[in-house]
Amino acid sequence: MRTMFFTQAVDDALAQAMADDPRFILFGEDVPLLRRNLLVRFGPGRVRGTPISESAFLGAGVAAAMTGLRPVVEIYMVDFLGVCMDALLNHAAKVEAFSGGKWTAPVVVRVPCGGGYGDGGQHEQSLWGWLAHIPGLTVLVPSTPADAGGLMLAALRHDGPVVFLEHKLLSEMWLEFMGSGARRTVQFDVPAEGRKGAVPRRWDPVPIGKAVLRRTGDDVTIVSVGVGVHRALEAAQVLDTEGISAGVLDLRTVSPLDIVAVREAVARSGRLLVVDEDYEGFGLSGELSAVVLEAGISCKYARVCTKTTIPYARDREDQVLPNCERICAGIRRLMQ
Amino acid sequence: MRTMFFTQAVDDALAQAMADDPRFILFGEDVPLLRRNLLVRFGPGRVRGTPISESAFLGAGVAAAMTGLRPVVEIYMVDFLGVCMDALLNHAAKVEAFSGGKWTAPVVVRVPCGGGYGDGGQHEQSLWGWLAHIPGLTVLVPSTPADAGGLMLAALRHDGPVVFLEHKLLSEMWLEFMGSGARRTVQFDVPAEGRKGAVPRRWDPVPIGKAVLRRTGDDVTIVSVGVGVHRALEAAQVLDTEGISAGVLDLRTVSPLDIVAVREAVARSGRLLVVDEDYEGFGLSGELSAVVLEAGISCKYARVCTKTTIPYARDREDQVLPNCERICAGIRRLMQ
Amino acid sequence: MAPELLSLYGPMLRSRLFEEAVAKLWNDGLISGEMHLGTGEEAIIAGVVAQLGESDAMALDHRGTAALLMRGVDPVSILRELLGYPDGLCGGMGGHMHLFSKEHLAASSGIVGAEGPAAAGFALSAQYLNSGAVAVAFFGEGAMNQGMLMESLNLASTWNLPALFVCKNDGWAITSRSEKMTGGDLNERARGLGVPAVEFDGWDVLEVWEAACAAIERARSGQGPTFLHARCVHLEGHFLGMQLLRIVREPLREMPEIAIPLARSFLRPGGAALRERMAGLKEVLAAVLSSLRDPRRDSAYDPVQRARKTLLADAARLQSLEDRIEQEISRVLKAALEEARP
Amino acid sequence: MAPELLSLYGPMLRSRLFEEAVAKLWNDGLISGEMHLGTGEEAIIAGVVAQLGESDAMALDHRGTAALLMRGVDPVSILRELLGYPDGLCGGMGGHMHLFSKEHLAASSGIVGAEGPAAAGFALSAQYLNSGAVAVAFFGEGAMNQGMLMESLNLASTWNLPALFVCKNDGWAITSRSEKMTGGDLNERARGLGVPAVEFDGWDVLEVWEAACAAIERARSGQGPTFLHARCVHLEGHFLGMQLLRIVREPLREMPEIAIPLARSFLRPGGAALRERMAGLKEVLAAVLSSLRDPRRDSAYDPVQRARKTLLADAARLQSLEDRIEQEISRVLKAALEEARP
Ligand SMILES: Cc1ncc(C[n+]2csc(CCOP(=O)(O)OP(=O)(O)O)c2C)c(N)n1
Ligand SMILES: Cc1ncc(C[n+]2csc(CCOP(=O)(O)OP(=O)(O)O)c2C)c(N)n1
Ligand SMILES: [Mg+2]
Ligand SMILES: [Mg+2]
Repeated sequence: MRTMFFTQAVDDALAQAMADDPRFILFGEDVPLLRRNLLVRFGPGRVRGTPISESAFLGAGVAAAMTGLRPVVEIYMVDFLGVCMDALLNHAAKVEAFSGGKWTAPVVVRVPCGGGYGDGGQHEQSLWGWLAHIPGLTVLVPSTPADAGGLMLAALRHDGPVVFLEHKLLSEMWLEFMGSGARRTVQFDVPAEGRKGAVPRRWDPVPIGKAVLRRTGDDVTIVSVGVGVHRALEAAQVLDTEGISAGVLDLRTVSPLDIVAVREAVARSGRLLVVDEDYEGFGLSGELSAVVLEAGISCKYARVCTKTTIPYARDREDQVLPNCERICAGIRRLMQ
Repeated sequence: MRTMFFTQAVDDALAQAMADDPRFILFGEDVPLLRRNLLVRFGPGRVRGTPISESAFLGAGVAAAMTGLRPVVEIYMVDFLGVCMDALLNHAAKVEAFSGGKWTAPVVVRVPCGGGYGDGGQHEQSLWGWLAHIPGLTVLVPSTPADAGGLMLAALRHDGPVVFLEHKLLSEMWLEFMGSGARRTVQFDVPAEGRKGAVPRRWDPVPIGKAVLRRTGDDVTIVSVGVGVHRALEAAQVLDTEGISAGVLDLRTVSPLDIVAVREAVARSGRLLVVDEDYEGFGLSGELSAVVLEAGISCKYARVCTKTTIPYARDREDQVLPNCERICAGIRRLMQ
Repeated sequence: MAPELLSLYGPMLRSRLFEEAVAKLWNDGLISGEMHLGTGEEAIIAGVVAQLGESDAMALDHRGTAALLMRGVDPVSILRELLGYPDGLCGGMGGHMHLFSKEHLAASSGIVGAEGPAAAGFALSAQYLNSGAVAVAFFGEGAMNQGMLMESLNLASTWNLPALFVCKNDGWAITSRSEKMTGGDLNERARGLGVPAVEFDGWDVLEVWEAACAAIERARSGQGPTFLHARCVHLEGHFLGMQLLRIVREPLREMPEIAIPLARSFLRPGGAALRERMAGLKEVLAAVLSSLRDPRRDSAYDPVQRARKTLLADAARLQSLEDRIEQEISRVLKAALEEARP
Repeated sequence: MAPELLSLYGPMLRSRLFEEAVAKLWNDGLISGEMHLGTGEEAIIAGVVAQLGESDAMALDHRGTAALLMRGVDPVSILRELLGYPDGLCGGMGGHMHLFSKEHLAASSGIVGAEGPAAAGFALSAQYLNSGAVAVAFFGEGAMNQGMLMESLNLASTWNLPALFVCKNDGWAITSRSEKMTGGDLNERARGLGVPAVEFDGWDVLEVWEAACAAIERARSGQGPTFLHARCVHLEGHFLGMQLLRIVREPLREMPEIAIPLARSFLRPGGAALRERMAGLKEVLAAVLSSLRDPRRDSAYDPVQRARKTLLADAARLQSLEDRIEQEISRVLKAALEEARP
């Protein structure tokens, strides 16, 4: 078993796929420098820099995917998808339907997301639930290096558009780039298991749409993705000392949801707490409650999400993003 | 009492506000011709055409709203927001938070939405739940001429960004423009009460965030917006003959939700059916279930929404968009 | 070397007759939604598409029918798509503004400007897969104000992509005169994005052919993208049923419906001073008048009529071609309508 | 008539010292997130902002501090914002990239290119409310490839808005050389969007002042927008802690961390032929080398040093100004840090 950092694992899986199949190419702003290790192995034809023109190059990625390439398009932050959503909303997600199922756009959009390092509200959004609203998009949010690499491989093999979200707090690379800037004077609440972990010697795809139970527990099921999974595990440990047994389900894929796993877990525990770093309203947390209710499962329900624009001030940011205390408080209320 | 068509009512309320307050200005593509009746009354300084540059002019609307104007920005269709979401996601919705509450952007984005007339999947989306996911945006979806005018007036007076969605199937103007093109040879399933109705002599604002109960009923609560409300009313009438008593709650505002009204109605009936023309996953229908569950109300739940990209073929479109039969079938299942 | 005019006239006429059939079906209510015809721009499409081969790709706008036809897509399957039949080109899922043919590497979009990124992506595939192929984007002059299209010109330039950006300039974007909405000169704009620009008459198919030939040659030989700027006139206005054109064509029927509310609003108390109101009225009238003055019915700008005039020199050959095409289109129409909807 | 150099030097020095204090606080870990300084572009900001008045508005990018300071925003409240205190400029809600002052009509955005639409909107208010005011957008040359900025130039041109589009061209967009990513010439691009362009040295504050003066005059008198294209050098690179600059400054410490994985990847089986790999390596090295060769430490390009050289002629006056500013900044720093976090 090797161990790897989060982004290192993604790049490693990507490199494996690129070595196996010349159709994979990579582009985005600053990609030549940011993915320099891939550049010097696969050459400038396959690892390209772009102008700051997200609409053009993301749209180009979609079209290139329709004509024989398998592009991985990098966007600097998920927040910036605002300038180029058309390519996902009206093109990537709809080609297959529009063509009567005859044409697909197997493009992977690789994009950092998430907060916890003080970059402010226009640079720390999660938006996975927002993306998942659009039929036709697959949305992946890994929480460990092993899943990150495995899901990247799955994304690369998937026959349709995939948004692959890399949480900056888990990413050794992005956290240095945007958070610490090589300072030793700042510290962030980085989940150790998310940042670095064991990975397989050779990558196999982690199946899309399959959740994984990170912790079993009888009293309540915490469902989450990304950093939220680690916050949930932390909370579960705290609650353990209070005699509350909390299970933690890591969705890994936001769309399509692993409905079966969610229903099974909640049916058993009778309590569902969603931890979602994305905005609370009209997103993942609501969808999970619907999925449970639709199955006729009755449960107690609460959610710990981001309700507002994320504040810049670190202390207030830590209150607005889901944290261990808020999760514990939510569960204690559910237990009453 | 006067009667008016849907878009006529919106324009009338807008004209009233413009006559009262010179800060209201209007712009968008083709607005001089499309709003010619406002143009000849308020002049070309206040009713302006724009290039096909949504990012620039929507963003300009946000900024103009920060500096003393009250712009109404028209976007041709909600689908096209894909090219300019940044202005809403990262600017309009966040100015107030970013400025520490000191600065707001009272811009009204007026935009047609919805399907049912065969324009295809890139031109008939609803997306209100998608917009509502973003904290800081107010999202209005009127279903009658009276509400349309009253909510437009409320939007104009609101001290923050508002997306005002005009369903094309209810709009005499858009339906002619994009649907029939003055043909007498086509027919659409247009809800009569939505298309034309009584309106007050002088407009008063309809409060933002207040739902209205369109029909009382004991067995099940149907919650919807826009055309869905009329489909629900139609279904309720059908079910009446089967001895099922269905209430219909018209949200009118998608964000902020009238949580109290939803909970009250569902607590009483014990059954919630959401009719949502927007996409099913990660949207309004999920949020409503969460709102109910959070209050500890247990209920039976189902939803009739748009699950996929909207097909072009009229008959298949009518199956994919929520219709009377699907609603009836959903409720019958809930009653078992 | 340019081909014989007749060989370009054929596809243009075929497209014209096909679209006239579409217009009829639309008017009869058999086709739903909006309908943007390409009548009047056939020379631009023909002059370019005639030079495309198997691995060349096309990014089409809301007027994609002519290009698909000329590229060889089965006309019956297009018609059945427009009719919404499950065996249509896209299984009835796409419709008029969302026509796709994977086989022909042709993709449409109803989002103005989206042809830019699409063509860039197609061209990237061509470049990377080293196929010697080109990608063509067709769009209107109004689309040149859409950021993603401008970005795409720049991207094509910096990546040196084998792409043609074909701007069909009819001067209108729905009801707006594009010159009022466009700063500077589009050719200069393209050059300022690193793409050489050529402007020419889009109603003269041979002129189009020449310009496209040079651009395609440039692209195939690795010299990068070209901006082809072709003037044209859309004979049917923006889309079928367009009010501005209805007014022009049936003023007596259409004017009152518009004029009465307009006059009422003009006279309504509250609002601007008379001067401002007059300026507003002038703007509305100007749009109607410039529709009236539009050279739409001047056959000099009709690429089909124009080519035909020259071809009349050999009337017999022309006749036989026209007969053949007319027969084909009526067969197509019959085939599309005849078999009952499956 | 241009002002005395000393009166422009003051704000530049003040901004420089302020940002150096910010850099220190950032390095000490008291400021979170990314930190983009404006050191090196002070002359561009000063030359423009010195001419702005009460109703003029500014749309700022990710380097907005200098403009806010020079426009008169309280430096303590900016610092306390960066420190995340509830009594900071934005109550601690905005932070470095999202600084807003309603009072000064100044709004920032971390979205590259968003200054364009913002300035257009501000200018629209000015035009409509007939205030004779102008709106200024500050942005980098990399932003000129963002569609919404290009759209905004066109919008400003067609609406004849009183706007200045100030492009601070440092040649870099994070790690990318902008010339490689930009087709054509930016001045031609602006003109192709209907906006006249003026290019000049952004390290010479009097040159900036002159260019801005003419543009502001144009705007205030209803003649529309101008594109001001100013060359500059960012002394601290893209942002603090930037790896490329670290390599340049501490090659012995930084190189191994980069070189070892790079070499390993270069040698790894599977992948491109050697030629391609070499080309990739060359690209990485070129970026490092052009950072090395970057004229960052040449004081000729440092607007503060440059102005100072001239001002040394009257050393006594200079000294007294510098003393005063230094004292102010240290007072500001103390005030910002001293009162305990409320
Ligand atoms: C992004 C976007 N904005 C607006 C529209 C609505 N719209 C459809 S066609 C059109 C006019 C296009 O004008 P032009 O590019 O000149 O093409 P033409 O119709 O003249 O051929 C507009 C504004 C759209 N489809 N997409
Ligand atoms: C839409 C968008 N894309 C990408 C980024 C990431 N980003 C931040 S600054 C920057 C470079 C900007 O370069 P330039 O405009 O030249 O300004 P400079 O930093 O050189 O002053 C990039 C790519 C962003 N903030 N927004
Ligand atoms: Mg046009
Ligand atoms: Mg730069």
